[in-house]
Amino acid sequence: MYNKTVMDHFMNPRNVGEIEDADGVGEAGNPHGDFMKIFLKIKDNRIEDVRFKTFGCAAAIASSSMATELIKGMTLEEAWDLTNEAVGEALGGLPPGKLECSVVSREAIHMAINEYRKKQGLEPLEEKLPNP
Amino acid sequence: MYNKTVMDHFMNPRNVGEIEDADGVGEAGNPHGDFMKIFLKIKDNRIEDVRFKTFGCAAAIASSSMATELIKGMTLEEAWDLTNEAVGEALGGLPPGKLECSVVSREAIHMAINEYRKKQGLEPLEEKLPNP
Amino acid sequence: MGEKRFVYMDHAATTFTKPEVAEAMMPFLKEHFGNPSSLYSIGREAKEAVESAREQLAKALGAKPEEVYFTSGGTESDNWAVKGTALARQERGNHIITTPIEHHAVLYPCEYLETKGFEVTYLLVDRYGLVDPADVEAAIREDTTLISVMYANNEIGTLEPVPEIGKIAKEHGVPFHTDAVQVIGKIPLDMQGKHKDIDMLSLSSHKFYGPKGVGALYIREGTEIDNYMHGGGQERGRRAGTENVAGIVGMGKAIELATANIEAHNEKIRKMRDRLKDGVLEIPHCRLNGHPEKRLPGNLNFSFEYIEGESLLLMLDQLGVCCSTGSACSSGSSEPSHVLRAIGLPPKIAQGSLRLTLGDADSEEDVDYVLEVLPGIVEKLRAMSPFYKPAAGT
Amino acid sequence: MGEKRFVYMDHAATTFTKPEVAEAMMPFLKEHFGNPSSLYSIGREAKEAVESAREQLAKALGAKPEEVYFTSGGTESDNWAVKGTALARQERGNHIITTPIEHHAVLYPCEYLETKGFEVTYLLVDRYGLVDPADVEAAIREDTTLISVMYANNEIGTLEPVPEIGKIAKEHGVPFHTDAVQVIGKIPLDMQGKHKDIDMLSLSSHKFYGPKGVGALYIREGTEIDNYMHGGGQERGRRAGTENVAGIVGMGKAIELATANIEAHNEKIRKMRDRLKDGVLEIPHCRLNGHPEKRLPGNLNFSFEYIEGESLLLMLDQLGVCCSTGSACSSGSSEPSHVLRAIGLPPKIAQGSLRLTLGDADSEEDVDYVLEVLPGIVEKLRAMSPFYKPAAGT
Ligand SMILES: Cc1ncc(COP(=O)(O)O)c(C=O)c1O
Ligand SMILES: Cc1ncc(COP(=O)(O)O)c(C=O)c1O
Repeated sequence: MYNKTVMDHFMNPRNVGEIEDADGVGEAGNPHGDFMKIFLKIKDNRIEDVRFKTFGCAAAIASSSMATELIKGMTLEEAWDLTNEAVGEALGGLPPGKLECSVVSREAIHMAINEYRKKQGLEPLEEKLPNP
Repeated sequence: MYNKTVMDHFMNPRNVGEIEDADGVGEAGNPHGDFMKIFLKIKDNRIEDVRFKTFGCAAAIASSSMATELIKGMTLEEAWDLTNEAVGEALGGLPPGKLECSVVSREAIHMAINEYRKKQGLEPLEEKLPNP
Repeated sequence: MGEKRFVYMDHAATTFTKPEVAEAMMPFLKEHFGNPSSLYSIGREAKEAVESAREQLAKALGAKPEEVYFTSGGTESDNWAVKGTALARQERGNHIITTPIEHHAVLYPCEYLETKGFEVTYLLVDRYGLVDPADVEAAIREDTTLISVMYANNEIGTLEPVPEIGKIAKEHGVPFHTDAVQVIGKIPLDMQGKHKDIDMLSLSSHKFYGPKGVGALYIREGTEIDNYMHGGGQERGRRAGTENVAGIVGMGKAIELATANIEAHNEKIRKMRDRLKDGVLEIPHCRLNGHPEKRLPGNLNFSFEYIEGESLLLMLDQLGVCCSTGSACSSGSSEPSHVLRAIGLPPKIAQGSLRLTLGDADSEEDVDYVLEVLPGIVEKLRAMSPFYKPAAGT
Repeated sequence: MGEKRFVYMDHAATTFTKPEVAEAMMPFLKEHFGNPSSLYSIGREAKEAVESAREQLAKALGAKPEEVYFTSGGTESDNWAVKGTALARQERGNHIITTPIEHHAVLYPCEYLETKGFEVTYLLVDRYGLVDPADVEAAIREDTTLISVMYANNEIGTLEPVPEIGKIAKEHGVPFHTDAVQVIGKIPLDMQGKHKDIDMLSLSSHKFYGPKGVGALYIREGTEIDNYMHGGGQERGRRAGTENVAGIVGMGKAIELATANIEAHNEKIRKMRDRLKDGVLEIPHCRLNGHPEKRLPGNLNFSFEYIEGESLLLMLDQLGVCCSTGSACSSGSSEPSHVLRAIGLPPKIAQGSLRLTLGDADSEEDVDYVLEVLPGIVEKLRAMSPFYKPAAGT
């Protein structure tokens, strides 16, 4: 069902934890019951460090781990543009129906970035509507 | 399904054949398709010899064989009273639903006996009604 | 007469399980006992085994794996196809078209539906058991919701013009089901090609050297059909019940083997069959039932006048020959079979019918043996028959 | 932590096939391949094997052999009982009584019947999942044609007061079906004695160390029920389809073994189970679901707060422990199970549920191992959970 990469990120998730003095904090939940909280350390518009906590199935935990790995070092704009599909691909694919479990990561990252921008007095970035 | 005795009487039926100058001849068929023809040689009101031909399943053939064995030497009254159950028992039992395949023997015997009695100027014997 | 042999000529009733098939099943009767719905290792293993069997079936049918649903056998597949379609389409109509020579697994669901207010047209068949596609077209009404015509008859082996009937069904927008239980490994199927107008197709593992109690229903994507077995989410929510994993794996292997080399295999069986046919037809007062050419390669169905089929069968059994009279399912009763009646055989002749169906259990020596013992048995039974009058001079 | 082991604690999902059972099946996957409907030698052999399995089942149930019908599993038995009875008695009424904690193999046939104009009452259950017989009585109406209440729940193990419910059903002249899939080999059944008010009872071989894909429906003589699988004359004309001979023979052997010594067996399982229970309940924020006493001897169902069941299950799998969250059939989805919702568990807590079901695959060492690894896994997942706040000082 899950491939080796997914199982590795599930069994040994990277970046688990909290950052006390985080620059941006976000959280998101989906109706499945998955819930994620993310903490960003930001310097020069770049994500310097990241931690997360996730309640959810193996796909949710592995996607959280992979998403945090991917955004580490990215500019905020790059991180904003990270898609579920990209996370899924980086994980070598998720089983049918499980891609949606990675949605929370994207939402939590967005919320954390905008929380940071707000504190900086910047306009929040806006959700791109999916292509029709 | 069929026991050894039935199979023996089916594979090696006794008294198969015809009697050219029979004293009584009878035949009977049932809606299943079984059909039997019987030939009696009668002396002093006793069945001295008997032959049959049967079209039908193994139960019909084995019952014909056993019934002819049983009536050989009987008085006509005794032969008249031979029941299917007695034939079935002598065969060591027939499978469920197969006892009816022996009905033709009884009917053919009755017909042959009455044919003989008629030739002798005797009243035909009458079918006993089954007990209510 | 030579040595007594064991000769199996009842492949239409059931087949032996090929050793490779039994071998493939073993691990799933032993260490790999997981439930395919379980998420842990041995559950996933079982699931993968079920899915690769599905691919084996799909490949053999020229179908997509998602169109293959596992069932408990041909009977369930037929019940599902007939009742599931009729009930799902009840609002459009309640008329079904089928034939009088279907297996009871199609006929009795139809009769059951009749008791629930459905109407069924039973097409006429000719004396060979052939359905005329023009009759199918003529029978279609506004309220027809299903056509079900078998691919090959299990008693007399007649092959129906299924692709033609499918075309007509498609033109009229009526779903078409075919009972292909007897044709797996005998007719190459291609659901994307030649058989693209078949919406549902039933098959049963034990007719092609797989285990008993497992089968499949092919359901073309988009076909309107109610679930039949309701419950757990197995088979993508379409057929509930913990999978018969070992059986499914066995069926997968069996269909792979059975369809590997259909033409060469048919050739071999047909050759034996034709020699047997010619030999048997030398027995006087004997006729072949079913179509002379349009028939399954292994099927022979004879009528012997003046004698009764069960007796013939049991005498052959005593000499080690396994065969049947009428359909296996009804051979306990000496009523003439519904198929032989439908092709117009008089009851007396229908009763003297003998079906010999050849397959992988048979060799040329088996054909020799049957040709050696059968005439004597027929003669013996005829000698007991009140109907038989030997020709003058014999 | 010691060596990684393989620990199977999911006996409610499926069981391994006992070696004696697989052994008994072998001849019917190999040389004894006859169709039980065939009249010749190898057909009769197969028939006899099926009939002696029927006697083994009858003996285990305290029933008459004629009351035992073989099916393709628990799902078919449940579908047959529910739909067969409802449809056969349609002229008397269209009201069915059942519970919200039945297996989907009962619930979904009921829902299907609802789409066809039937009305279903789902009784309330208490927080342990218990049905109150008084509620059954109160729900019976003039037009009630069936009551179906499971004997033991597959998720939380709760035992229902089935004999009492049967008595009420009998008094009101309503047929009573029970899904006994989980109780074979755990509760002695006696259809002539204590269970004389049960009209239909479902069972499934793979839950008592027999093969998958075979089961049975007990139908008391005189019960009004439509056929479900229409076709050949098998099962005395009540359940068509070529018999899964090997599977049936395996199930016969399995039920004989499973019911040979129920009390001693339960004692052994219960002892392991209770030790495991006490050990697991030492983990903080953990509760036992289901009834404290009225439960299956091998069943444990826990809720761990702050974590999600699938994650827990997969981490246990990585350490070699097989178990499930909710019912095996729905474990692909992390929706809280219908049973846990019906007993009123809040969704978040229901999601952190873990079912451990002990059986013959387990030893005291397995219990030790689970007690050794489980707390660490729970702790690890909680450490990742945004909901979990460790108590002050830890
Ligand atoms: C044409 C046909 N359809 C359906 C069936 C029923 O299949 P099964 O015995 O697997 O239930 C059979 C075999 O008995 C058959 O020959
Ligand atoms: C209580 C209950 N009923 C019915 C079933 C269905 O049985 P089967 O899987 O044999 O179809 C199960 C098992 O999944 C069960 O636990």
